[in-house]
Amino acid sequence: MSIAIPQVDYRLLYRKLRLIRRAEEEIARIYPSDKIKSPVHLSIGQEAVSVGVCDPLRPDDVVSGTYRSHASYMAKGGNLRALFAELYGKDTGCARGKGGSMHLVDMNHYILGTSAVVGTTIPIAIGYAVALKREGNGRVVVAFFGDGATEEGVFYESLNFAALHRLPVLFVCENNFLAIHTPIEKRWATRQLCERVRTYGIPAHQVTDSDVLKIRQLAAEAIAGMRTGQSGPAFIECYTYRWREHVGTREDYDDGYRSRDELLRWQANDQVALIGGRLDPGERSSIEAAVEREIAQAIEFAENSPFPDPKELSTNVFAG
Amino acid sequence: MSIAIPQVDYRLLYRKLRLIRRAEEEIARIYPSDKIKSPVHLSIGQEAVSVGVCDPLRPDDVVSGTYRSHASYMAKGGNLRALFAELYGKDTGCARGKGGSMHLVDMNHYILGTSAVVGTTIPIAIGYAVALKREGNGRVVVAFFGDGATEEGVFYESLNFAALHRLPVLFVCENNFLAIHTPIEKRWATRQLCERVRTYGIPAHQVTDSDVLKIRQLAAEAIAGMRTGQSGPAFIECYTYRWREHVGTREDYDDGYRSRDELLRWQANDQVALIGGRLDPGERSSIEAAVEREIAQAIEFAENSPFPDPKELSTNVFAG
Amino acid sequence: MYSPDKNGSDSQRLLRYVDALREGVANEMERDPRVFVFGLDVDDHKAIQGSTRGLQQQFGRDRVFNTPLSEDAMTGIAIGAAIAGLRPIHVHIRMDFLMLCMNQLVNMASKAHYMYGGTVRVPMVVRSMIGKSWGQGAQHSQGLHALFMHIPGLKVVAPSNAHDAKGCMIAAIRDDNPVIFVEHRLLYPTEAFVPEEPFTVEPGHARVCTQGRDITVVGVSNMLVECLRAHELLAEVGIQAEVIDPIWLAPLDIDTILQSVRKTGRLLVVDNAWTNCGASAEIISRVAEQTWQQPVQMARMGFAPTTCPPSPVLEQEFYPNPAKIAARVHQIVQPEVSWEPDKERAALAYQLQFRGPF
Amino acid sequence: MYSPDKNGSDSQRLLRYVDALREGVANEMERDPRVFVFGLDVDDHKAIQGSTRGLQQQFGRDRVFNTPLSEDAMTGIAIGAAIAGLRPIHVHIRMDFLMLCMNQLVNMASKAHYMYGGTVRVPMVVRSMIGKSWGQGAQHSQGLHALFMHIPGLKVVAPSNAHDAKGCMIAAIRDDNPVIFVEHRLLYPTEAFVPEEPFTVEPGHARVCTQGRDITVVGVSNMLVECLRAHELLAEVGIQAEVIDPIWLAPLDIDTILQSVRKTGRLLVVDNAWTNCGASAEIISRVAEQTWQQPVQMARMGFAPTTCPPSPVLEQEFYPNPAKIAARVHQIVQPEVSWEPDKERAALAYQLQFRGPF
Ligand SMILES: Cc1ncc(C[n+]2csc(CCOP(=O)(O)OP(=O)(O)O)c2C)c(N)n1
Ligand SMILES: Cc1ncc(C[n+]2csc(CCOP(=O)(O)OP(=O)(O)O)c2C)c(N)n1
Ligand SMILES: [Mg+2]
Ligand SMILES: [Mg+2]
Repeated sequence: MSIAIPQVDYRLLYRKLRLIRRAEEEIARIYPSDKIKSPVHLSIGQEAVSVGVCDPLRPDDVVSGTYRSHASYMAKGGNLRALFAELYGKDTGCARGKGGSMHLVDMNHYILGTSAVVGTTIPIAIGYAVALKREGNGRVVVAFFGDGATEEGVFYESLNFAALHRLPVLFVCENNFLAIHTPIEKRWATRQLCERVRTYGIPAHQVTDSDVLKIRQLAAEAIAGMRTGQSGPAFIECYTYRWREHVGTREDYDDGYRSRDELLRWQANDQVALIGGRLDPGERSSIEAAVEREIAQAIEFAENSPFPDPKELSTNVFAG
Repeated sequence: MSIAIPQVDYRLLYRKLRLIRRAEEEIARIYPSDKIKSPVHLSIGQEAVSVGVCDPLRPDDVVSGTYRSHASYMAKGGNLRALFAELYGKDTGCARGKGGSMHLVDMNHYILGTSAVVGTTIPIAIGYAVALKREGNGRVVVAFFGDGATEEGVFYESLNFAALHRLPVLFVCENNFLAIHTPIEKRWATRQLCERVRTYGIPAHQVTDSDVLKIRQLAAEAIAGMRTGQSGPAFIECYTYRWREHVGTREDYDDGYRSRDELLRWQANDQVALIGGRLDPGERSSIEAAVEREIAQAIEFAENSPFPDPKELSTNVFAG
Repeated sequence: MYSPDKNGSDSQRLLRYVDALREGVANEMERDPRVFVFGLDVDDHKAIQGSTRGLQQQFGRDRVFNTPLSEDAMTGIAIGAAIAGLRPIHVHIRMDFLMLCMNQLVNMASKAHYMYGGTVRVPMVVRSMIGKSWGQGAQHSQGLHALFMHIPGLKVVAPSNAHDAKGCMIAAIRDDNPVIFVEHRLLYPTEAFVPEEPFTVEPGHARVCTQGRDITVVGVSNMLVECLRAHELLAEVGIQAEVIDPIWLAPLDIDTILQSVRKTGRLLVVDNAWTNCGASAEIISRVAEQTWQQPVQMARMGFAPTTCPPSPVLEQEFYPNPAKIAARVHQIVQPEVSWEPDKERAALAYQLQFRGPF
Repeated sequence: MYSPDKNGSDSQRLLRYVDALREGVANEMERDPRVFVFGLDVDDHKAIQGSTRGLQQQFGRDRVFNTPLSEDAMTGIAIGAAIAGLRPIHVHIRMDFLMLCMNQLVNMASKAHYMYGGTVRVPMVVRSMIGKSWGQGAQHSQGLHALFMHIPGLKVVAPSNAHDAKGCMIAAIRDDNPVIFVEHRLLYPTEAFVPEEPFTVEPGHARVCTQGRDITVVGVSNMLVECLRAHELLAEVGIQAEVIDPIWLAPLDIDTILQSVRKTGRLLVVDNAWTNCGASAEIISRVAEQTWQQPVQMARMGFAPTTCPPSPVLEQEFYPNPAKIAARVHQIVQPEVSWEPDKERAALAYQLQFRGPF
């Protein structure tokens, strides 16, 4: 079966890559002011994964992420003002100041709420897919998670169930070789993650160079199969690299657990720059200007928004 | 490296197979009297797995099992009187009447306490192996569990850790294709369990005909490697068949979830009978007589033992 | 037989608790296509002691299905399905197994509506059964409802009779929040009058089961039944116990209990669980906070503070029972007179003992 | 700075809580080769905020090691190692993550000694930190000690100062039972006088921190510090609060609290957790059961009955603090006078706010 994958629109791709990069750089800029009282986990350097995977998604497809989810939130088209307002703890935030950076959500754009407990959102994504399969409209769910999450037992329980029920789920492992500061060698008995996933009957691919176009292509193919109901879940492992510290905004290469050389190797392959380089300079700078405007407006919105009324403490404990 | 595996002693093998079979038949005989007030999960039909695996063990090796563990308890040489007394809820029971059939234990014979919560004992076995590795005396741990247990996430967490630390653990999955009454097809996305285990760097073997000699040979080889510290964990999946109902003592072929034909196929391959058939009839009947005596004495012991003093309710809540 | 509503509508008939559970679910599944049932063993021939019997035949395999042994992921799946607009009922044959899903229940289900700023709802029911007797022992006997009562965002209900089993089940399914539904195995065969049509027993309303002036006795889940039996033993010696069934443990209707305690001046809470940080502690505390100007004698009974032992001798010691409850009440109400219920009458008052195998 | 034992031995010096934890572990690791430490991030350069700093260098990789993200299995591994005779300390950087290990803790660790008839012991320590402030929010802030207090067979300790951090840690390591060790992130930098030599703060002994005749105030973990600050605000208006630190929550020393309550006639329990079925409910209940003949006014404070919100405005509402505690005490002791602590003085009494990133 040959699957028609839509042509790449480099402008769109660049716009998203650039938006994520710049928005997080702005977060890092604001952070020392203590206006953002929320532990942020930046994806600077990892943007290609979210952007590549989300590019082929329909607006009504669903994504699910982790506490490191500014990127997938923006890649899926989440409301930027509401993102910044949430970081500021404002009433206009995407979770009305009750979530914070680790609990982003935007149900209007089918961005499932994220969690600070590693691995926890994976089965929730599967549960959403149960509903989508029943609905039968070709919608799919993408579950993003880190290499660390694959060590939690719930990951395997989820793979088994998704495969057993042939659910429309694309599993995306962002393998940055680190869980906080602990290298993968101390955590994984082997590197055979894709092989393992295949034993569930789930096709699995690996992208080791973070190439956003490859990621996009693999995601698009997997998703196209699911839309028709022809294929069940699929899996992509994307090697990537976190440029900043685990939580917070510093470059922590002096902390001793990794080398700046490694960073330089990954930076030489920076997908934001590479995709930007494919555009003609005029187009590129107008995209960049638009991105700056959008971010500036979002920050302004966050700054000017009110804090929640203290009474809001007790609302939303129960629904209905 | 060629590993010297001791010669098979068919008398010993038969003695254990027969002991387990007959002890459980006796439990089934007594059960309707309501003297055994404890939910029993019989291994009748599955004896070959415990016996084959435990045969090459040293007395100071460790086994860990499930709520269906009469067989591994006896195969490892657990105290038979204490087993029956425990089923009777007596003070002389292996857990002094505080465990019951699902929580057998005999630390004198290095039989770890079993659990009624599926999968729960697997990491505990690994933890024991952490201590043995440090001790460095070549002792090993065998972890028995059912096919259902491999669906619990903790199983994968345990495999990863055991492989990462090259712990002396032999994992033994007794695959009887059933979890209570639910067939494996409703629970496993694929049958590639051994393939999956191998992705952790753990050698994995499958025995599909329940042949006790094959099981013994594979176990002996795996254990020999661990004793020398040369090899890490290993895995064996043994197909087997539960002849009686999940819990209780009935033959439940009229309940509709499985066919008696299946039973008959497995009975044609009954390892107790087959190994018994290898002995000369005189030897065989003297073993059988000895087994009957031992069981009769254990039952008499249980019958005549006192119940715990009611005050025992409050002892052993805390140690020390 | 305790039947809270025997004078209700014409459509009432005697129904067993287990069938009332099933009927409540079936009613809602008919009404609302979003409701589905899943969990280990829901579709086998034992059908969770019969409580899911026939549902798969009636509603199909998409709406009633078995699962792998993966309680943690299955709970997440229920949450995800609920967020997507379905209304899952996740069934556990033992409450003890909920310990495998605590992360999803405590860190996600209870918090999702709040921490996502009200943008999602998690309407799900977690059915779980407490086992008892016949040597089920340490891991098949725990009443762990207090762990869930501790967590804001979860509702907890523990119906004590067939009528409430149905009414609470329907209320739980219709609720837009996660509800931990606590069933007791020994209640399954008990009968009560139950309306045929769907109805709800709503959160936040306790029930005064018997009127009495001497002491307020609150019984949780199966212990309500034991308290009612104790009430009869006590009535014979002239002590009038006002027995209250809280029904919903979260939200808890403390007002009904308070009103009774203000009248009786005495309170005994009997729980089907440990007392330390238990439902009984919560009830006593709330009453103590409100009634300090009036002397109220208060006491708790529950599981012994030990692991549950299987040996019948020890098991007998482990649990409260009607004789022990009656003796305790008597001691509180008439401390000067020493009394124990007649052994034979007490034995009659006992719940029919479960006889294995199960 | 609150230092319970400033007049102790010569070897005492001011030590931070975090260093006292580390020192207690190091002392025991030196003394007893069976003790080992493992858990996520114990050997990285942040070293669990410094509390495991240097241990790997000192004791080697066999005795101090990082793990995969597999809390459930790692807890089982701790249990297995303990049964085999080792003495594991399993470290969790957040108490919230214990929800992933509930099955092992509740169904195995707490029960093993009992359900195996006393033939095994499970000497293990589970270290877990409660987070607070600076938007840590729903899943990085929970004080879940009550869930463990509910379960027989578990010990639970929540030291409020550096002295007890060390003494309780050593007692916990030497204990032959599973101990849930509750630390509060905001206590880490606080200092107290701590002996250099090993010593224990044994289970079952509460401490009266300040003498007072007007009210008994029990503060759990970090809330003890807040209560002491409230005590100072109250002293200025002539109210003498007797502040008690329970230290060990299970087993709980209710006698010390009771003795104080009998004197003061009033009790406020302030917990670093939700109140519903919480430690505060347990303390109030036990007191209520014992003091009914004497009118005792009792109240609880704790987390608001909501999920913890990150927005600073809401977070402020969520937690008890010295001003709120003082106001509440005043209201109980002198209900006729309306009083609130001076805003500036109250602000000074506040604990230094944590400033991120962390
Ligand atoms: C269940 C759980 N255990 C531990 C933690 C602490 N923790 C936070 S992030 C993290 C590392 C996760 O690594 P990975 O999944 O690879 O994601 P990354 O941060 O690299 O994106 C850990 C251990 C947690 N949040 N949840
Ligand atoms: C965690 C958990 N979930 C569910 C159950 C209920 N249960 C008891 S035995 C069993 C089946 C286990 O099957 P398997 O592991 O294959 O062992 P078998 O009984 O076939 O020996 C189930 C689901 C349980 N005891 N523990
Ligand atoms: Mg990572
Ligand atoms: Mg099986």
